[in-house]
Amino acid sequence: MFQSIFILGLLAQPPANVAAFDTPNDEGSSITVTWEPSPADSGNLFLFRGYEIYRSDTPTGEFKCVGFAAAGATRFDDSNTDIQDGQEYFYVVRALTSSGHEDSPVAGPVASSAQWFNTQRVNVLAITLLISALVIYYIRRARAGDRLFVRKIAGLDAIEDAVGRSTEMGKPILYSFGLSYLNEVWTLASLSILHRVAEKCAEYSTRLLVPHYDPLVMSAAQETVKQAYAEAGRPDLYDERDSPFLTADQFGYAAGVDGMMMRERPGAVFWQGYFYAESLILAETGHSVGAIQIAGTTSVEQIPFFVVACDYTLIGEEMYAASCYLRPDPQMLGSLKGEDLTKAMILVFLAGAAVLGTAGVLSSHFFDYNGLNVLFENVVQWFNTF
Amino acid sequence: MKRDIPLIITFLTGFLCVIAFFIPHPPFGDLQQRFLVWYAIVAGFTMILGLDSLVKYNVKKITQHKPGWQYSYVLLFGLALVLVTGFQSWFKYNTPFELRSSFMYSYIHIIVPLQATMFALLAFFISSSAYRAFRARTFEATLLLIAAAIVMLGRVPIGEMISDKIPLRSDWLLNVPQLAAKRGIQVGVYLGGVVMSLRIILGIERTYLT
Amino acid sequence: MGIFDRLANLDRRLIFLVIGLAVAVPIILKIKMPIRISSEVRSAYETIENLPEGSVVLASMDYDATSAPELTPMFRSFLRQCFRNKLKVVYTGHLAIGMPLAQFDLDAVTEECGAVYGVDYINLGYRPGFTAVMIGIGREIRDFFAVDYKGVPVDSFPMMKDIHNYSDIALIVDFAHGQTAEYWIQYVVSRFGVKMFACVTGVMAPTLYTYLQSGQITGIIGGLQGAAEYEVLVGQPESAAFGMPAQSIAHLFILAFIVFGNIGFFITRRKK
Amino acid sequence: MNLLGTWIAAGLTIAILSFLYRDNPFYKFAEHLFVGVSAGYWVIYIWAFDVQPMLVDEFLRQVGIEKWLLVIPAVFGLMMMARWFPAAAWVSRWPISFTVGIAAGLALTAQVQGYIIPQIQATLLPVVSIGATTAETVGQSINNIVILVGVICALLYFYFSREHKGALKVGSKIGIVFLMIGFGASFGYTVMARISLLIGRLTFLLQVFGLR
Repeated sequence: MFQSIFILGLLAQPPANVAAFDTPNDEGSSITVTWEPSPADSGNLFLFRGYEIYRSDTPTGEFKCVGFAAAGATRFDDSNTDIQDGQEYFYVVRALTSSGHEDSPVAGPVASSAQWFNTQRVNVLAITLLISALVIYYIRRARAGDRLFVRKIAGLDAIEDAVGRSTEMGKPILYSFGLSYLNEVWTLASLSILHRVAEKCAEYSTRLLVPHYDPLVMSAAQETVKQAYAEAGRPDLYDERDSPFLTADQFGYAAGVDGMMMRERPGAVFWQGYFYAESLILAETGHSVGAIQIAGTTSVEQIPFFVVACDYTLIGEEMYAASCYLRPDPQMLGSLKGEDLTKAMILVFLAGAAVLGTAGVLSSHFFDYNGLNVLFENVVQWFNTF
Repeated sequence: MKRDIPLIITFLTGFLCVIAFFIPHPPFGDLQQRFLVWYAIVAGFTMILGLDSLVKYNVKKITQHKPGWQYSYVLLFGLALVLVTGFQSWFKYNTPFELRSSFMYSYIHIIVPLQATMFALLAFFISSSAYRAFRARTFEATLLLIAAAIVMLGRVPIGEMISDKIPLRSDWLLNVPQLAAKRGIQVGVYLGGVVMSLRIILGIERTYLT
Repeated sequence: MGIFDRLANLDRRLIFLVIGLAVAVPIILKIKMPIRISSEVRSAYETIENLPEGSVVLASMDYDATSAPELTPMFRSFLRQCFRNKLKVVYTGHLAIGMPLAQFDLDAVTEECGAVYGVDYINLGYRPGFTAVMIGIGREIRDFFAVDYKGVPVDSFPMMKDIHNYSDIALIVDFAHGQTAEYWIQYVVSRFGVKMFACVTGVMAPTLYTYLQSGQITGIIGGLQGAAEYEVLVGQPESAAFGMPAQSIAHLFILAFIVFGNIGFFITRRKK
Repeated sequence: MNLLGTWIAAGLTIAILSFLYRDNPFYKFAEHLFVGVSAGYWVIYIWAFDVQPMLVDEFLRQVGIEKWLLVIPAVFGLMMMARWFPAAAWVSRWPISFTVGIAAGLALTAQVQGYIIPQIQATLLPVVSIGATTAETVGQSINNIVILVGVICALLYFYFSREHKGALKVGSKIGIVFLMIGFGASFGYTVMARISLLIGRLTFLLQVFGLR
């Protein structure tokens, strides 16, 4: 033990191969410094403390410390605000050993700059463009008059039934967005469904209760209901206070909605939006008051509880499709078709990749041929996000 | 004009966030960062809307003597209590979150037990819904039942006491078929989300502007 | 109504009563059971063990009192592991209502471990609009957290000197009872390439297996069982480990109810 | 003081639990208190962690153009109140468009990069995977096949723009089988979470009554 400390003390060497370069894919004002670890960097933190990084404007000038990297690190991003794009800098990496410190040779000059494209995100760009292109193409075709089909979605046909039965029993309808915010996509899908439910309610003169968790969703929902009532020719039925804000606390909200169900005894309940753990509290209470329940959510964790406790459940994407189904205007149908085609392409791609991968595994195992394996690996690597 | 300006705002902000994702060069990153900060500020103002609605709803209940109107007093009392203690603690300790403050006292002895108990109701509800719904009525329902039973046993020590295969089966169910199903649903959901975002940015989806 | 009809249609209040007792009795009797360590908890534990001394860990508290029984033991074990390995903890959160709750555990464990505020850990408090905050920290943490939870400028604390964005953060640990774990993965792990593991409730855990298999996170500590395993790994079994027997027995009773329900269901159906 | 607090907490705990028997005045009291108190708490929180540090403090701290730029989000925030005045209600759409636009823009790329791409990558699996032993080879190959078939069939179930007939019908039926197994497994896992919460609550109550 003493001997090894002695040897390390003697051999304490600076980090080798220090390189400084402009940090790639960034907005400038950042330089990356890399090095190979000092031989003293053995993982023993009593013997080796880490690296200090020094920067200067001139190779011989005054170097000032710009950062510290822990033992074991081989990279440091110097993104201190005083770095000017275009200005040349020099770097030294200092290893802090038990006996003192050792400086590397000077690296540089190097200047930082901003990039115009983040090359690590080519795959994201490609897939985003692919989806966008398909969607826009089908929207155009739909506008041009192509008839596009949407398959039947079970829960949606039940809407009319549920509102009708509730009316017969003289009971109100309850609609909840769960814990959705207005800037989330499912909330917008839910607004479409609410519009339809509100139309039906206006038609049957049934009271519609919509308790809220988020004030912005409340505003949008109030407007939606008001508009649907107006379109159905019953603006007189609308009462803003039937869709009150309760609280922005998850279980405060659940307690409030439960109480509302126990006292108002709705005949039909719609759970459409994003739900967390309160899903089952709500759905079980809904069941105990004997309401028909139609749920729809994209929160995969909660779908099982709705499936178990409700009469109908729109599973995940079905909720988005529902908003297209209910408002079958060409643009919505077109985008749904584009989405489906993307899905089809993903499926074909997955199947193709599986064939390629299998061929790769078999050919390298039985024939020692690695070409297909390498190709498959490259395909997989293309999907790296970092 | 009433309709176009909001659509233009949505398009510009949405498109900027997409651009800033791909182009690191200034000014996009700075602009996006500024917008994100603004967004956080704007979100804060929604509390006024919420408060307004909650108070109006309960005041109406009280003045019109709707069923259960007495309880609206409890609600408004709770609201006032927290607001008063909150600002009082703020004034006294310079932050409402000083653990000795009256505000934190109400947090710990009122909000925490209420939240926790409300959540704990789930233990009962999940048992009754499992009992009611897990009937082997159809082939699919039977699958649901069996998978649930294996995982329920596999995740607790007693499962391993019965047979050391149970935790392994349960882990396999979670890691393989469960994972495949979730991934299938989620890829669909996220694709739907991407397309919906696209529709919003392009101004096709405008339900939020009704 | 025959016995089997009754078996198929038990009053739910009877079920409530039995489940209540199934949980309460083992707690009162203090029954003990052994705990098996699963691979996803072990790999989470090892992620922290493998961090070099002085690394910064960002802990995000995204739960409230409702899931405290599951997440508090994880948080306490996490803090103990970090301070034992001389790591620095930056603590923030996206759930306004839960933050002070974790503060109690933070205070208790830091006192126990002798960790110093501003040197070993810092509490940045909460900012609304979580995706904006998550992405924003990728550039400069001070754009959102110029001050800590008590309004003290963060630059006055020594440990914040070198912390600006994710390149200064070695690991993110999210304590979540909701969607935030997925947001962290999608908005931060993928975009900025930071390591992360998740401490989540039993409900959230199954979804996260997809991210574990795809390598986006390094581990999952899920539910009370996960918490108990983590407590055992860190070497201080507390509330989670002691709760497991009640858990086991309650599960058995629920299964028994399902079995009774099915027996009743089949026999009455055959009669018809 | 703490003793009082503990008994308040215990009383509220019991009041909420009484809902299991049926709706009653104790539950109604606790419910309304809960809604009011949590809304108040939320207001204080938003003020303390959002409006105060990000708007008020920043406005006082900043100088020059930076100071006055902060007026924009403040005005946007106030514009949301325009819906109280029907004639000017349309103004409230501006801040809403702003938040929706930002969220849509962020979500678009985040969902592609954060979910779709890595999850497709993780599903790029060979049907045969050769391990160290035969058992491992068989095991891994089965897992790969199950994941591939599961993902593909589950996605087929969500194919909307074509009638589910023929191969699509078979695929989506298999998809449903996977969905059901997945839901069952999730449900089973969640039972654990829910019981844990009850353990936490009952431990508290039993402590108050000195039974633990």
